Amino acid sequence: GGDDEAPASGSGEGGALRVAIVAPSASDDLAFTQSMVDSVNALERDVELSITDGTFIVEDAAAAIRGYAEDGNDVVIAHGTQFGASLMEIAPDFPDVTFVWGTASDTQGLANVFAYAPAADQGGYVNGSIAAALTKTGVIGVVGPIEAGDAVAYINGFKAGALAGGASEVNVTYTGSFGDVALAAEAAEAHLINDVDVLTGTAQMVVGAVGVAADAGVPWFGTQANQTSLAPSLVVASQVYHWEVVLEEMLALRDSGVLGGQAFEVNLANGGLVIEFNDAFELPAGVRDAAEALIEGITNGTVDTGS
Amino acid sequence: MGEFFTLSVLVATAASAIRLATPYLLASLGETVGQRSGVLNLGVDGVMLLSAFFSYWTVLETGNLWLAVFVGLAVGLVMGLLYGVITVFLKATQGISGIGIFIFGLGLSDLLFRRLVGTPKPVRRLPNVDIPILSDIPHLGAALFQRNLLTYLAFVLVPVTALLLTRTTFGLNIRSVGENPQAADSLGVSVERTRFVAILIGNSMAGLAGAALVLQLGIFQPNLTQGLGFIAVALVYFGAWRPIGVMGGALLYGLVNATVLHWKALGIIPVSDSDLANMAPAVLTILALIIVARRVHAPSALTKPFTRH
Amino acid sequence: MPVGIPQWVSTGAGRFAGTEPTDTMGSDENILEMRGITKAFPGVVANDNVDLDVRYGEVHTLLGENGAGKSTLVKILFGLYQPDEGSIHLRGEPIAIASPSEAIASRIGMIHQHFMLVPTLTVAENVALGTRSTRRPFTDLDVVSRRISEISEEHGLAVDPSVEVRRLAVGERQRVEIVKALYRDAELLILDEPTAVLTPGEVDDLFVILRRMADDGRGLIFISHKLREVMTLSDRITVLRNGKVVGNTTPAETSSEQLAQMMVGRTVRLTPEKPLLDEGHARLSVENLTIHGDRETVAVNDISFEVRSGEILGIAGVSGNGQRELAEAIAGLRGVEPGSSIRLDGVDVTGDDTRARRDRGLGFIPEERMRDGAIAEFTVSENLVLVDHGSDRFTSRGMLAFGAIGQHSRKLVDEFAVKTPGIDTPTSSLSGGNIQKVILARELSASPTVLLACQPTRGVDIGAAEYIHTRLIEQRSIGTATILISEDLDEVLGLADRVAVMYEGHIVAIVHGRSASRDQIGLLMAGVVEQTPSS
Amino acid sequence: MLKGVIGALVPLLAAVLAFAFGATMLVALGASPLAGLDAMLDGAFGSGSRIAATAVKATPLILVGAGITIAFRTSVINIGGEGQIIAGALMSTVVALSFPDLPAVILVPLVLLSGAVGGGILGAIPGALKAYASVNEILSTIMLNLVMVQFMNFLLRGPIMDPFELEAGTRIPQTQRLSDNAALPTMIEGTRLHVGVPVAIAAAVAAYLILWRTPTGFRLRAVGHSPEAARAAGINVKRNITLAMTLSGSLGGIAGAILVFGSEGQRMVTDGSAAGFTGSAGFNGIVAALFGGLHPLWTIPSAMLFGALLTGATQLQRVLQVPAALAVALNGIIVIFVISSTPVRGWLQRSLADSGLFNRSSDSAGAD
Ligand SMILES: Nc1ncnc2c1ncn2[C@@H]1O[C@H](COP(=O)(O)OP(=O)(O)OP(=O)(O)O)[C@@H](O)[C@H]1O
Ligand SMILES: Nc1ncnc2c1ncn2[C@@H]1O[C@H](COP(=O)(O)OP(=O)(O)OP(=O)(O)O)[C@@H](O)[C@H]1O
Ligand SMILES: [Mg+2]
Ligand SMILES: [Mg+2]
Repeated sequence: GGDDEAPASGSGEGGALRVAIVAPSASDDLAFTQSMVDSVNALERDVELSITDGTFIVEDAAAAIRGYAEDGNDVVIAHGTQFGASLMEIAPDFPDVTFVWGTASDTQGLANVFAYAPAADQGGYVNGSIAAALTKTGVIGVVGPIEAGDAVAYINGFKAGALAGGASEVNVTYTGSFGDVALAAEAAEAHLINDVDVLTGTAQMVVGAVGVAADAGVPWFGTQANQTSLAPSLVVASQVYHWEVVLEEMLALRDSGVLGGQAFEVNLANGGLVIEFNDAFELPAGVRDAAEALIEGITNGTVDTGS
Repeated sequence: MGEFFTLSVLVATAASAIRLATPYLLASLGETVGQRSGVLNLGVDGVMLLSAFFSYWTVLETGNLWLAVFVGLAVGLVMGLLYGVITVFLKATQGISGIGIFIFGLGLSDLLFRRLVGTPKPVRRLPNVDIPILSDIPHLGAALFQRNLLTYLAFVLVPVTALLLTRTTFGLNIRSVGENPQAADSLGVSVERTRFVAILIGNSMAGLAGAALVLQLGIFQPNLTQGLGFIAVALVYFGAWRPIGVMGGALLYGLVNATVLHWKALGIIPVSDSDLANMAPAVLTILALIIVARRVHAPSALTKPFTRH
Repeated sequence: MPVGIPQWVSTGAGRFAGTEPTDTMGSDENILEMRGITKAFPGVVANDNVDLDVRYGEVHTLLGENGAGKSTLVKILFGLYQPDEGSIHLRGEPIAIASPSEAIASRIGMIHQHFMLVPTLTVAENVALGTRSTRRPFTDLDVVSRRISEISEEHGLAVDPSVEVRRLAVGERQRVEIVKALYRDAELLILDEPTAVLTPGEVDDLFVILRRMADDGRGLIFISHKLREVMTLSDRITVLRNGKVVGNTTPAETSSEQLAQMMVGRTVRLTPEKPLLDEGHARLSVENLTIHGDRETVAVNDISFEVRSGEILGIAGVSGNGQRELAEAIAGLRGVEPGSSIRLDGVDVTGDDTRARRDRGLGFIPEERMRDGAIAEFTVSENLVLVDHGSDRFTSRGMLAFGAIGQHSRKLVDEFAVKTPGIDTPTSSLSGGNIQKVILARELSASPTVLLACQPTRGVDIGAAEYIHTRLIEQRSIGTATILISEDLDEVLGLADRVAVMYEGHIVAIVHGRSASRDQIGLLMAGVVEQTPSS
Repeated sequence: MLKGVIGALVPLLAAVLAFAFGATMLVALGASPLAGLDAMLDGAFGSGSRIAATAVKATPLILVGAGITIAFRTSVINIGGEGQIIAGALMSTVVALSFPDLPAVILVPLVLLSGAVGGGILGAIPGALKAYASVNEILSTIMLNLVMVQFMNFLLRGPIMDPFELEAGTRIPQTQRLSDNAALPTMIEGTRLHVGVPVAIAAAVAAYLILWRTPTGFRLRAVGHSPEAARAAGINVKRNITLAMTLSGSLGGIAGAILVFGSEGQRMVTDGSAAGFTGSAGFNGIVAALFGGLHPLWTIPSAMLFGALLTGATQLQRVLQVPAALAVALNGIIVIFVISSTPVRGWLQRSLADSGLFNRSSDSAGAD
């Protein structure tokens, strides 16, 4: 192990840091994977980035992770909870490489692995409370994929926020698929017929639901990435993951010779979670202020998101 | 539970079912024509993906929905030419060629999307068109007669396909080459030409199905169909190679899916049982076949390439 | 001579271009002249320099052993195969027939050895197929149906245009085939073994129709293995052997025996010799057997009989009177109604499956050779052990013992004189008669105590038929009880010790083979004579 | 002689054409085709560990392919590979969860066996439905694939979900890390080559032996060619149809167990879709089987070829940064080209023979 010796700042051309991402869905999915790609691109230092995306299969991802390590990348980001077991095998073989793994809340005891996770419930709570302020019927709809991952955290937070904000009902439909756009669209239709007048949803298949919301003129809340482009006049706000906040911390540690062994969380407080409002959507007076206050409250711990 | 039986929910469920059924119906009808001529096409899903992508891209670039429908049809036709040459003239094994087409369509549509579009961008969706008078029928009108033109087309194509198969000389040729190509050949019916045209029809309809899917949603993403084309093939077996039966299958499949979604929205199905409920369409389809227990008779020459010697 | 260059195109055209027809070419008596036709398939020359003339108004018979090249010759005429060499003149003009549609356009019609019908279509649809509709793009089935009715009346061919072909009996299907040809106004009609699947009555009806068509001035090419039919119907006869023409004759100039000799190249005993035997104990007993047919009708109605060791019981009857169902029930392929009983050597096997019955000594030669009797894609050897592959003889430690199987197969191929390149040849490439020998070899080599033989010589040439008959008689002499179901009355009368006649699911009579006459049985089969069954 | 050359050349030419197509696409994507080919070869065969990875990738394809061969040879179209893999994986997972402390010598065979049982059950259902209720197997296997996906999600997020996922509330559909005693031993240290690979090869050999060397296989093939003749010979057609699907499914089930305990991370995990767990091996296995001419032994190299394509594609994407979809499209093109070339080959050979270029007696044992 070369832990006690600080590695060179970067092995790429002109000393650029060589970073690789291995991720389960498309790098421009307007959701989970894109959030990481955008974040790495937002890093302040010079980065030479390689991406292997659309690799849900653990076996293929493992091959890619190992390949990137072999190729001499400085940092390999394994952007998927399911890749953890592979890291257990691979990371010890490459003690000079920093592996970044998420979403995960511990490093499995590996010295050259950093872990990260989002407090997705926080943004969900904020989105939910704004939604409660917008609904006239009091009924809010959620279109989820399968009940798993940060989708659950977001949806639970959203539900808590909406109910705390005065909504009478939050109906959640899990379609059973991350990919079935048609089912997501019909799930949104089903909500609309049941008095829902505000919608949110998560994962890449929600593009179908956003279309339905847009046609019906119903406000939409996004998560994971900024979804304003899907319905420019109806997306109220998106919870956006800014992983760069924790990535910077990890890289600083690496510069100081610590290659891993710590877990990070992105949240509203550290700026890793940001509620990005769509200025084209005119919020009623006071709602935005209330939301800002809520963010403030969550940040300083005076508001409990209930999870 | 009672909430489900309010008229508005029932109407919405029916509308959902019809929307969901439309791509299945178009693709299955086309596959019916092909199978009746003796050609199995397992590539429907791939054709749908390609046509869906090109339709989507056309709207994205031109904003013209009807051009997009036409493009979807044309892509289906081109894929039909390819599949026809492979299976009818080169006499390649149908099962594997179809899977080849599927894999090709899956990959190419994904690749093109990533290159030409990238991040999903919403496009205009097919507008609903009210049919005069009929759409004013209380409740029923809203469910059935305020749909988009491709949906109407799909249902109009049911009797049209039935007529084609049973009342036209070309349909007679299709049925004969699917049952006993040797006999048809001995009477001067060109087995190859008949099958080729049937494949073109079938793939064009798969192309329309892809267009219908994407234009109803107004968005594309890789593997948009999620295996829809394979279910469409299965529905041909369910419908016993009859357009009306295929329509029944597509509607049943759409209705069960729609009902499950609406029950979830209403909380009738709790989130914890969501996965089990999602099995319903497939399980019911199998059960329906067991119960009906028809001794359905597939076209005898299905999947068999024809050679005179 | 180099192969592959279609000589007949150039020579034919050349001769026709000349103004003077030779005395054999272009004679206006002949509707068809085929000259020097040669056609080779990998490994065989199916037609070797064959000549054939057919006159207007005649029935011209092609006769020959299985594999002699009869079907190949007529398929060339119908555009299904292209000849390697040779020329064809039709109505005096040279013609190249590239496809069946060209043949049809030239008013050639063909009734194939295997029916060319689409079973799921109606009669009218089958007839209309490939013709021009008056209401294109729609079909004009009403017009077609009317025309079919006219043809039916004109030629005495009763068919219902609206019924689906799969619902028709074999004889009716044949009539549809003929209507198809007449509808297309065929002037030269080819009939490849049209009688192989017909009952005696149906054959008589068919011959009336064919004769009338010839009298109308059409030319008919007729192929059959049944010498009695050939002698009855033909005007002239051409005999083929190994792809070559070995003789031309007329019924007046020849006899069945001579024809047989010409075909096979040696003397053939047309009526088998059968020694008298003492009757043994009952090996198969059938009591109160009632069977439902496919259409929920009663196909076999409460029949009882026994077959004894060393006895051949013939079952005669017009097809469709329950023989098929009876055979399937005895074989264990079809369920029977409560109260029925089938015993093999005294043991009740009514509830047993085919496997169990075979284990009790039942041998079974199915009626439909290529569907039920053998697996075309399997090798000769595999078909020879199709029944017994799992027995201790042919397995060792759970695996197939190929040594033993090969040895057994070679022995059977020799013993039964199966004409095949080897035991590993796919069965599909054997001629019909040889496939039948494979089945026979398989069933007889298991030393059955009860043998159920259904139509054992259908479509088989007389040489092979003679051989099969000899083996059946041999089996009888070693004590096998045989049930022979056949529509060939000559066969039944020649072989059976007793003949049971079936009519509408009943056994209307059981008569002794020696005392029975053709006419008497013919009448019984038609249900004319009422007679109480005797044992 | 010339015919032999044609026989070899035509499929090769088809493969070359397919790669030419791939090269064109690479150029269109702004990448060098040579570099692409190099990356693919390097990814698939570049080192011992990569060859091992290719073999590991081919393993489920070999198993599913061998199973498909058994079914197709019995004339049963098994499109249910995906569901059968999942069933086998679930069954073996449950067993490993129930008996985590059994010694490896018992537990490893036990999980493989339970995989076979799970897959076998899922094959037996459509088999029996076809045999005894005339339900078309194409329909039922496609539908059962859909059912199994949801059943998998149900189990992985319910009864057998990783307790940690429940606790953390993330609810990823996955099990906990399963007993190490069930892990398929690695065969060559430093590579991913595990015991599943020889197990798959042995299964393919067994499938071959069953089909062509045993009475059971004889009966299956007899039923496949002619159910009527088989029945008249005393073979129980319905039982054999069910048996064929059961065997076919059980091989897919073993593939499922091998994915969990060998190829993937010692736990069952999905993204909620079938492919998320199987990597579409249930479909690719059909392709491998058909590509191998429905012969279990030829399925092995055929599956290796597709395994190499898949691992090579990962490298292609990694090195040249082209979308993985390119490899998928290429995969499809190869299937299409090569499958179309087979009849062309026969046709060319025949027409050359007809034109007299060949001495006819040379291929007909001198019978002329
Ligand atoms: N398509 C073919 N390919 C290869 N060989 C063939 C083909 N058709 C016929 N043969 C062979 O040509 C020879 C003549 O066959 P043909 O069918 O003409 O005989 P046939 O006289 O009609 O016999 P049968 O009385 O059994 O009908 C046989 O050896 C047969 O095996
Ligand atoms: N066709 C056969 N010929 C000889 N023995 C057979 C045959 N079929 C089955 N057997 C024997 O009967 C016993 C039971 O067969 P087994 O259960 O292995 O096969 P199976 O799958 O039931 O086949 P089948 O469909 O023929 O009944 C075995 O000892 C087998 O060798
Ligand atoms: Mg013949
Ligand atoms: Mg048995």
